[in-house]
Amino acid sequence: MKKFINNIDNMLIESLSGFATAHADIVRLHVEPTFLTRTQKASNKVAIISGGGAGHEPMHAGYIGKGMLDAACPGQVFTSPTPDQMLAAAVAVHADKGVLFIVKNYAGDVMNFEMAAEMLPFEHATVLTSDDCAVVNSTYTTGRRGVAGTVIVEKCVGSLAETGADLASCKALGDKVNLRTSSIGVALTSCTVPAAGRATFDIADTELEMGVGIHGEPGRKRETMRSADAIVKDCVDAILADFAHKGLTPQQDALVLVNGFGATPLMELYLIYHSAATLLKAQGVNISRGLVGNYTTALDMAGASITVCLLDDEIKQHWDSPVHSAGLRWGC
Amino acid sequence: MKKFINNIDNMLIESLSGFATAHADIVRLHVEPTFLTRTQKASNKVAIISGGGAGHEPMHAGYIGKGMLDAACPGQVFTSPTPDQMLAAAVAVHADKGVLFIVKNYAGDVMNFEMAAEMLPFEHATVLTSDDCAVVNSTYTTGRRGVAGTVIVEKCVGSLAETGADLASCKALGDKVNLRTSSIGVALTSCTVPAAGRATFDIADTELEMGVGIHGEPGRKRETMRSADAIVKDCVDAILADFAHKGLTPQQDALVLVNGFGATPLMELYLIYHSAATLLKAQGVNISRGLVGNYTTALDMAGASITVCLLDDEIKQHWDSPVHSAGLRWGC
Amino acid sequence: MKTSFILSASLAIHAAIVAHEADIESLDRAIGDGDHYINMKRGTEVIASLYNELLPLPPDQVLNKIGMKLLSTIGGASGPLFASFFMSMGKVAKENGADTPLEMAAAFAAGVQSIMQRGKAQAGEKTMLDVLIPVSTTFTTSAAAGKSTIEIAHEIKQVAATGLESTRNLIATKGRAAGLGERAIGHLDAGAKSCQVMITTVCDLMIKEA
Amino acid sequence: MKTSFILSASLAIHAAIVAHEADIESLDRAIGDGDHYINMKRGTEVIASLYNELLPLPPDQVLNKIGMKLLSTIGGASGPLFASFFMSMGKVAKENGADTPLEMAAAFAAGVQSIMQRGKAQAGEKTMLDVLIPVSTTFTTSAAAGKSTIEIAHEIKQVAATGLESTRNLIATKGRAAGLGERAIGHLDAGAKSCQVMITTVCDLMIKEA
Ligand SMILES: Nc1ncnc2c1ncn2[C@@H]1O[C@H](COP(=O)(O)OP(=O)(O)O)[C@@H](O)[C@H]1O
Ligand SMILES: Nc1ncnc2c1ncn2[C@@H]1O[C@H](COP(=O)(O)OP(=O)(O)O)[C@@H](O)[C@H]1O
Ligand SMILES: [Mg+2]
Ligand SMILES: [Mg+2]
Ligand SMILES: [Mg+2]
Ligand SMILES: [Mg+2]
Repeated sequence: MKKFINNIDNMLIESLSGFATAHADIVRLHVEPTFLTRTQKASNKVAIISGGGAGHEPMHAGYIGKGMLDAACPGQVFTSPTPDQMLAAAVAVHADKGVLFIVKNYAGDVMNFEMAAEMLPFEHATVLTSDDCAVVNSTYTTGRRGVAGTVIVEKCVGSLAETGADLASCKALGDKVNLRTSSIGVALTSCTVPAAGRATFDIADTELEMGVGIHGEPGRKRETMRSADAIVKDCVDAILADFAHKGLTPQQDALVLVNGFGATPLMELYLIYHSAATLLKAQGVNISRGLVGNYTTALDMAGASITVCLLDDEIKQHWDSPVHSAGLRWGC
Repeated sequence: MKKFINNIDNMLIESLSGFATAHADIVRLHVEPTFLTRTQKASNKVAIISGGGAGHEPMHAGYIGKGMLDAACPGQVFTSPTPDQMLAAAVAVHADKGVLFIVKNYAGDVMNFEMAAEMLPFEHATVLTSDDCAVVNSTYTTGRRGVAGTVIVEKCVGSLAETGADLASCKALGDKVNLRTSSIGVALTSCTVPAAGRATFDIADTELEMGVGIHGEPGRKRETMRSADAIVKDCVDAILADFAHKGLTPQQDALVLVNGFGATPLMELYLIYHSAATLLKAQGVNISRGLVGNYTTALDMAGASITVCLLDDEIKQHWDSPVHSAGLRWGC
Repeated sequence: MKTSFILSASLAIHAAIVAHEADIESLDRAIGDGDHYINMKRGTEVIASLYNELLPLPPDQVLNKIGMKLLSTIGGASGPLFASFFMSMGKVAKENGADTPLEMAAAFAAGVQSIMQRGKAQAGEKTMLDVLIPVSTTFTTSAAAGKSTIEIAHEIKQVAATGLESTRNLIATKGRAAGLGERAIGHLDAGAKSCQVMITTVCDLMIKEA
Repeated sequence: MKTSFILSASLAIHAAIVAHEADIESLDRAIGDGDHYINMKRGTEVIASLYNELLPLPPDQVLNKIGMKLLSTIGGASGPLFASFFMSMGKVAKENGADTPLEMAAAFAAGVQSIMQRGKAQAGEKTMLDVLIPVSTTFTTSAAAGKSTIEIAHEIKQVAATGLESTRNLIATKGRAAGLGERAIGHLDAGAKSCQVMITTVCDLMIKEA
């Protein structure tokens, strides 16, 4: 393992300190317990709080700021944060209209946010994101994983909250965006969890992991490496099948997000976007919004995910509205 | 080699097509010869054109847009573009106030832009960027390399050009920013040029390449891998020595850019920023601006560069001014 | 169950987890995300460090404080689960005491119950519960049968090992491995492994001290 | 020098470059950026493809068109340099012809001159010029001495090989390798290698056809 670190125990806090210094105009870092908030506390709005294990940068701290999150709670690498962080964050940013947790659907994140919610002295609700269509849903499983689509949920809910909308409306929009969003990821290499010091999985030069999770969890299937178009076609087919399964017709306006896992160059991500856009257009999907880059990473994994979000006027409005965070910025 | 590609010959154009589709509101792609321009041609300003080999994404096409470049000419991976591209780009964006080429100082880029300039039917000037302090300057060599500091030059010159400033002033600001900017890079792994199909250099798990170039050129010295703080200290010392060599005192306002080479996670880049900011502050440098991310990459190389730009009021004004490109956006 | 026993158990557990780093770590890497060992190490280390602070407290308060501390230390899926376990155990210990084998079995059962509630999980879902549930059952029935702590400890070690082994051929329906379907088969569950390690450690301590 | 000779030379050169992929590629990887072989392949391939288009044209126009095409095809440092070489050669060929060995040597010398101007470089800077300059000198003197094309071709092959070898122990002061200082020592220069390969190929063709 070769990384820019001093020692594994301080890695997270040193990185967060650098983040807070570099973006002092947007975010403030709090410690014991660890959480980040906007530099300027917002007033009279639903407080939007997210969090999750570290290693997905810029998610979530990178999405704190006007038009998006009020606070974020980073856990250890790939490990859910703890309820005390979520409580402290909620107390710090609560602004008289309740607290909305946006939580990626993993047992750990769900249970920790759940316990925080149970102790929360404010009105609260939770949006669980579960856009990963690689994991086939079933009543027997804990359900689908929340991946890069979470960025779209956080952007849209954050925008609605700025308008002073109430908790129920923010929760409803979050659930709607999540329902209309489907993602799937492909890994070409494993990531390396610093504390583990070795690759999470072994993969040959001739293989890829289809449906991989953003923690390097094995995916649907170990497959043979092939051309970008062939890989992307399988991803797009999986996403379209998922929409069909959800009873949603993809022949409408859509946002396409090609997300890098951390070690894949922009040149390849744009190539994937080209391939995906071509295939989706051929299927009658009208791509009116696009986003390409590293937005939900898995440490140093080489690979990418494709996310399609079916837009309606409300989602369009809240995606396009101004946002000023370290990871997403436009309109201001 | 494991990459998202279909075939090596189409890689660049497929990627550029994806880029142009994803950012259709900002850029337009032209072919035969290949170059990119703003979607909206600007009028009555100096036309700012840059270019260079591909593989440094988002540089340069990612910096096309209001407040920055008017056009960019991408070459093959790590290979300077050719004069016909530069001529066509100049003809497309020239807006009655002359053309300014911003060129990273490499023999190939210099000679190709030079030949284009000789054929140019308009008033023109060229800013050569040479911020890399890893290559010690000497009258015997072709001089220092242009690396990540080029982003700062393009941002500031682009901003000044929007004000209607004349060619001489734009060239003067570009030269000033370049003079006041110093960078050095470190590689933990090699990059892999797709057409070559194998790593440009071999490097052990116990080694790093200090002073590496953005094409995977060997740097100052092959050194042993060590802690982030130890690596960053050597980089900061090299930068401060360079300012001393240039007769510039670093005890003033500065912009610090921590740039990832493509495969290094944000978590590590922010950790490097934390380490660099701490060391620089201790030296009396007043860091009033910061930028952290992948802005001048070397394909899939793991590593990062640190850039310090000494600010004055003019540079501050043009760094802070609104910019709307795919790679840098604020204030609009 | 005395405070001194709980605390020496916590030290022994930390040592045992560290001693099993390789297996625990590789199991979560194989069908999880590779952090279970680090989470367990972080958690047990912090509890061990509370030794002097907890020594003066009664057992129920010690169990409760251990649960609260684990809740804010471990994170992940195992954090809230182990936290709930100890907090519920403490609650029952406070109400009914935890001195006789029967009382201890009842407190343990309450802990396991709280894990099932928090995790919305049953036996057979390839989780730590495949160790905890059978252990709890044995504990209760043998205690009811009036067996000695030593006998019970020996039985439980056996049951924990069998429970762990039972996770090998299960498809996971809870936790990260739930995404894997068939691919989870053949691997033991990491949380089940750490539970078996911890339970075995406590049993050995009981046998030694009895 | 007939058009037909230039064009069969261009085909032979393309084949020769491809045949030397491994050495050319590895040299630029060692002390450059690894793209020189790809650049040369791209350039020589395009020229080879112009065969029929150029066949009807006089030699000077063919040389000029080759130069222009290389300029818009190769890129990098070698592109403008080889382009200048052929364009200047074409210019001189047009003015003074390029039929006798002396005329050919003069055209070749003009080409090398233009590379030195464009690259602001001399001999001894660890570039292609360390092959081109001695070759040009030999070409001129031997032609002046009235030697036959065959004799000259044999001499030139030798000089090109020596020139290439001379780059091994030089510190580079031009091109990418200029950043390396001492570290460039021990490696041949990639551009010098491709020039040696191309010159050798043309010489063999001269010998064969004479
Ligand atoms: N719903 C659940 N019920 C019971 N145990 C669970 C549940 N989800 C996960 N676990 C246990 O937690 C273990 C994983 O813990 P850990 O790796 O620390 O957290 P994470 O899965 O968040 O990385 C699994 O091996 C499993 O035994
Ligand atoms: N200033 C120069 N004068 C003469 N030859 C040069 C000069 N700079 C570079 N070269 C030659 O160009 C070769 C490199 O060409 P190439 O790899 O195609 O371009 P780049 O260096 O831009 O990647 C070097 O090996 C050297 O022989
Ligand atoms: Mg985890
Ligand atoms: Mg090159
Ligand atoms: Mg885990
Ligand atoms: Mg080269």
